[in-house]
Amino acid sequence: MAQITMIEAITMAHAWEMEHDPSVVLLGEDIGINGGVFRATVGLQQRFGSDRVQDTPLAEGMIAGMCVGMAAQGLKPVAEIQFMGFIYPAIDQIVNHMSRMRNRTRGRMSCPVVIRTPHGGGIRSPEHHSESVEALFAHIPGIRVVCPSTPARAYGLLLAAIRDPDPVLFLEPVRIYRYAKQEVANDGKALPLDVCFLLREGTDVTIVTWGAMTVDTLKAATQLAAEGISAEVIDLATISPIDSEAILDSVARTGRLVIVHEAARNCGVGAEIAAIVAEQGLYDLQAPIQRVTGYDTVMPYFKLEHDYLPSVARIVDAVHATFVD
Amino acid sequence: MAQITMIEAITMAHAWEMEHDPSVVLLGEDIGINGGVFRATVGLQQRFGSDRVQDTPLAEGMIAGMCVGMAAQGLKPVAEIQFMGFIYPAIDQIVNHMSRMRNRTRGRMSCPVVIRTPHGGGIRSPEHHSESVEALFAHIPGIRVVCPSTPARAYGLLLAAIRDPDPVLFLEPVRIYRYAKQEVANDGKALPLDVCFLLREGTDVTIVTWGAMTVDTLKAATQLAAEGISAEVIDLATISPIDSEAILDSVARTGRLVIVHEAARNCGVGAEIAAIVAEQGLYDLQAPIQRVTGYDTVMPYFKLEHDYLPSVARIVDAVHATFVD
Amino acid sequence: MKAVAEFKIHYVQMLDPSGQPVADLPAFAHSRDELVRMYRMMVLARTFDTKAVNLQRTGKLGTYPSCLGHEATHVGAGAALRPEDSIAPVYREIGTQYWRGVRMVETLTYWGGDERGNDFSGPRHDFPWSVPIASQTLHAAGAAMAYKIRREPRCALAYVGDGGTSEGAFYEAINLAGARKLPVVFLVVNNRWAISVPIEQQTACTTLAQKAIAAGIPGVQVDGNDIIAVRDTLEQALARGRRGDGPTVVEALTYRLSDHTTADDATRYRPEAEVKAAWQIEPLIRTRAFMAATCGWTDADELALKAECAQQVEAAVQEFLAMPKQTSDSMFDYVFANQPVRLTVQKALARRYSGQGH
Amino acid sequence: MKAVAEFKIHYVQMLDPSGQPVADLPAFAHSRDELVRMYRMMVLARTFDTKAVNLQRTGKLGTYPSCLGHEATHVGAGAALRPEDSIAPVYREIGTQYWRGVRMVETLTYWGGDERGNDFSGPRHDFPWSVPIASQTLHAAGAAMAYKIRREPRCALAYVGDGGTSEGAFYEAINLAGARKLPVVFLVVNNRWAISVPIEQQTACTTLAQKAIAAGIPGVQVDGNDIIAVRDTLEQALARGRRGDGPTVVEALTYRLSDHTTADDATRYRPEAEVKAAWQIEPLIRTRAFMAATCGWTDADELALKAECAQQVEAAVQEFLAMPKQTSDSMFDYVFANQPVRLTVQKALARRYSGQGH
Ligand SMILES: Cc1ncc(C[n+]2csc(CCOP(=O)(O)OP(=O)(O)O)c2C)c(N)n1
Ligand SMILES: Cc1ncc(C[n+]2csc(CCOP(=O)(O)OP(=O)(O)O)c2C)c(N)n1
Ligand SMILES: [Mg+2]
Ligand SMILES: [Mg+2]
Repeated sequence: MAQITMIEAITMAHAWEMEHDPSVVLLGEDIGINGGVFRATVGLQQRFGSDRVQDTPLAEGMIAGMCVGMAAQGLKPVAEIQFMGFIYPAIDQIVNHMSRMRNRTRGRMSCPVVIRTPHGGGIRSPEHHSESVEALFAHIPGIRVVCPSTPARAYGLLLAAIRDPDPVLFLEPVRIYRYAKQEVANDGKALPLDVCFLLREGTDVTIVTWGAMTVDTLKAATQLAAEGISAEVIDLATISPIDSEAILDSVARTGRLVIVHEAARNCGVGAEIAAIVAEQGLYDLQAPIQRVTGYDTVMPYFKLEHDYLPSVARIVDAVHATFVD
Repeated sequence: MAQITMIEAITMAHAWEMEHDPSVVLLGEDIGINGGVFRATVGLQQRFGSDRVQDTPLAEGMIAGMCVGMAAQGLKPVAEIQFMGFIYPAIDQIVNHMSRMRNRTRGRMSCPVVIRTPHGGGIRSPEHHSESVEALFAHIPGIRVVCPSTPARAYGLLLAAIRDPDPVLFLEPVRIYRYAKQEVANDGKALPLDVCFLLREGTDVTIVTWGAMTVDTLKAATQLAAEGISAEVIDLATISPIDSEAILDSVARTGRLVIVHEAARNCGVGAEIAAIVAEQGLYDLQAPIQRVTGYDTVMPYFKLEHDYLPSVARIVDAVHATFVD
Repeated sequence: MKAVAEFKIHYVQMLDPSGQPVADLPAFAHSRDELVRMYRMMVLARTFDTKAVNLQRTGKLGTYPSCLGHEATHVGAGAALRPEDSIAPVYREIGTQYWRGVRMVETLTYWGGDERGNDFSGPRHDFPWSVPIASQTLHAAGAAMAYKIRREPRCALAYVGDGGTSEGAFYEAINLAGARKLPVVFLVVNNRWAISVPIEQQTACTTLAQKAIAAGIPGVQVDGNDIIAVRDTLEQALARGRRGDGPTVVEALTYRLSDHTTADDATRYRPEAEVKAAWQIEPLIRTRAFMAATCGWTDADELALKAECAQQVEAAVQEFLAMPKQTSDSMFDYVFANQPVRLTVQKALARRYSGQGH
Repeated sequence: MKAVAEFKIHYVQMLDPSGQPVADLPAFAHSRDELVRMYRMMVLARTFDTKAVNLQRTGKLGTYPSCLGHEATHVGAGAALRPEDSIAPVYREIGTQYWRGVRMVETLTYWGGDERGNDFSGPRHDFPWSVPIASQTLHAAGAAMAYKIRREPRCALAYVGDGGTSEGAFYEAINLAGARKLPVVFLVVNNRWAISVPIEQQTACTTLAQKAIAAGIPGVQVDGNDIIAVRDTLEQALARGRRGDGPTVVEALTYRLSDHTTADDATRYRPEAEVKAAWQIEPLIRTRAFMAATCGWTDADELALKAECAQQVEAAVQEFLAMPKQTSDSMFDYVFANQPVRLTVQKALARRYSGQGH
């Protein structure tokens, strides 16, 4: 088994599923001969033909609307939105149709669609290219929101997303597309949706995070360990619906909760996690919850993006704060 | 002073401001001779002409994008989106331009725009006509989200919204458009944005809510009072940015927090309020926070909408629950 | 200056408003059976429509959008389609749907505020009603893409109103359909009004068929009150799609004789004279006149047909009124195929409070 | 079948690729001063562009979208505009912007990852760069609406790429502009590629100018490598707008000689021969040849101009490199005019951690 990056794992998952399920069709801007601007679909058009790996005209609302129609007629579309900042024109189709076709028709029609899109900042991109607005979609009933944090999880979760009978928004953290290589077996085994992954066991504080922020969070946990603070790190993985049980269990053991995400704080997914614990785990809390998040500002253009993104120092300080009060 | 409904107060505020500020221009679908499907702009085209009260072609993204262009060139557009379920095509312009024009240009250009839209369900409307997705916009930096709960507050807050130098999403709770009449002075006085309104003082529990749910919440508070539970009821009014101080102060006094909103629970605005208190007011809490919200389902078509909307009984039970634990 | 591209938009009419043929008629127009089938469906749609408006007035239905005046366009489309084709309707197209097997009780269920009305017993592959204007045009294009990829000789048909042609989604759909030569037909139902906004305010175009030019595909205008012309034009467009020759925009010129919906009052914005004039050219009169002239349709036939339609509608109404309401569980059971724990918990909660709201 | 509407799309060219006039030339083409002004700006844009690409390669800039090959279209537009008009650019239009007063250091600041680059010292009423494709077409239409309401004789100019014409926003903008007769011109810069997608995959249209027909407005195609034709065509279209005669779509046929941006590698998807052929018809060669033939432009003139441009670009680069970075406060200070407490608190927090990220 070769060591591969997350982006390679994503290509591999696509290829596996296309090989085994002829109803899987890829569509998106520049995903064909160019293989996608991040090369997630490289080689797939050559291998599966231009019916099954389609470059589309430049229109995200169109891509989402086509997915609805294709899925309702028996295909499994996997669409790429080139950057999350360009998903907004697709929201109408996602909210008003894709996520509620099953409900609206009492199960007569459904939309087994995956929408993949790069997530987050940190790679010196142009304006509008560093968005992390998972909260918008987490608020929408009827669609799952998933975000992997390693090559292996990207492979397994993407397979699960494609096989799921309902729509999944699959967020790919650009900062770690090529961050750390990992051995990933190309065995077609999906990972479960709707559950968290425990990245590191700990006893003193629970830190919940996802996507690229897992890297900084794990670094913070290492630093904290050196000080004698044992942090449990949970990768949310499926951002919606949230695996509350896993989080509540962990907080019941540690008594402290820190949530880390790069999206803006206000009404971010961190708020939901905090609310769940304030409702169902309040008596377990030995200290106020801490959120370490992006600020309630526009994601700055890249010169200042690292002033915006939660740093290891901020995470460590937030954990410290749970021991001060 | 005549007793007027909320919808009449909205018409009155428009007329006052158009009279006093020639840069105010109204646009939307059917707002002209028809006066809007809810009659919010009735008589205004006759009075101010069809340059200043414009029926647009049917395209919400176009409406929002036009607002950006008009506002950046010195007008103050006030747009109506006919129902909140049709705001989705406008999100791209709202997020990528309207809410960040000031920031992107370091203050060179700005977007003093008001987008008004009916909010919520409960009036036997067709599919997609009963949405309450304020959380999507509360997560977006650079735009205020406001929702009045009485005719007087609708008048004062709409004036404030139009005068604000930045974009405001103004949500109009359809269930109480014509619910209770009130004397409203047509004096051009705006109410402050960014602050809550105290609807009822109380000592035992704080209930935070907004829009049409204030009615059911106040009913619940009356029932609770009869049992000897004194509920403080706060109308959030400006949903984003949230007036945390007022909420934290109240919880510091009452020790209990219940949040009521009709939007879906997951990543709703209630989560943010709960999170703020779990961070900054944890030690004031004598019981777990309770959220009484719409379910994480598609807003049902109208036969079941009252099974979806939080009822007085649910609110009362949630308050009770804060005394059980 | 050299001309690098030229375009023409043609207009098709076969029966004039009085029922006189004004062109060579297609074969089906010479068949009494076919004519009766089509006319019967137009009368049924109108009978149903009148009843539905009344049911709304008495509180049995919610907001209802009448199809009054659109019968030739909708039924003509129904007759042109094959069962294996699919449609993506907006909210008035019962004339097509009943032809294809949707039951009247389903229409009532839907406008009665109940999602089961979208669970057509008729063509299971037809899309449900689509309230968000123009969004359905992309679904039809997506369906066409599925047929094309699977090499099935099927065609999708999307409906869109004159107002709907202002939405970006419509152009995105026709452009994509053109670029990929998809088997799809876009039927622009130009009834001159989008609620209170007349077509002249919606666009500077003199025809809506010419919007097709922006997609590099054929556009044709047809008299939408002339069921012979509608059916014939659509049969050709659908056949073109099934053959793999690509999409077509068909603009049907008709008129919304009713209010926009039962929640609307068109007298606020629409001149009475215009409506009166539109009644002169409505679709049923001319079809009946043509049938009387060419295949002996009598007043007795007419009376019998109306009675039969009234009876069918009444049966559907009774079935509708007898239907038990969905339980609160139904809110939860179709959100996902695999229900997350969170929803299971909420479902139990909802049961506890069900019926207590109002 | 009767034709109810007919349309033609014309093509305008004034200089052929070798610089030979192929039509009657407008007055400005007989003025040496005007020609030198335009040519100088094209050379400046190209000089800047080369430098910017190099700065990106050495890490001083982020992703940079080259304007190589678009100079005639962009500078022609700049020359056609009046200062009080406004533009809504995409991301390559420095040829217009420098003409209008934007400074090169601002372009560098922008692509260097700093919002101050959108705070043009030039025309304060011009829109900033707009990365979300086609969204800016609506801003220009909105600006035009403002001018129309205030009865100002100004015209807005929106740029959009060939790829951009597939986005619904573009059609919504042209349709609205037509319906309200707005003073706006839509300049479709057809450089044949949208990243890796060629125009043939984007649409079935043979011209993009014909998209105008869907809005009921005039559309015209122009040789976008011919600055005389571009300027003349746009001058007429802008004058039409200012006069109150409504909008125009102008399609400029040009070619993206560079990669899409510095993050792209066009050799992955684009035949070398096509690029080679495009170099034969690029805009600077023909302008220089025409000037040499008609107004004595010499090699010495050329050398002097290039030296001057290089020096100006170098000065801008030095100014850019010397600019102090924004502080973390700048993230907060422009979100709202009236800063909410929440942001004031976060601003203090951000100061504490500023510079610690990476
Ligand atoms: C996206 C969207 N915006 C607004 C509405 C509200 N609305 C419902 S019908 C309608 C007018 C539609 O006009 P047209 O497309 O001509 O269809 P018609 O009703 O005439 O059949 C409007 C504005 C909607 N349903 N969807
Ligand atoms: C809404 C949106 N979708 C996708 C992108 C990513 N993107 C940037 S440029 C581009 C191609 C644009 O092509 P075209 O409009 O022809 O302009 P050109 O780059 O050729 O000047 C794409 C897909 C974007 N910026 N905005
Ligand atoms: Mg209409
Ligand atoms: Mg291009």
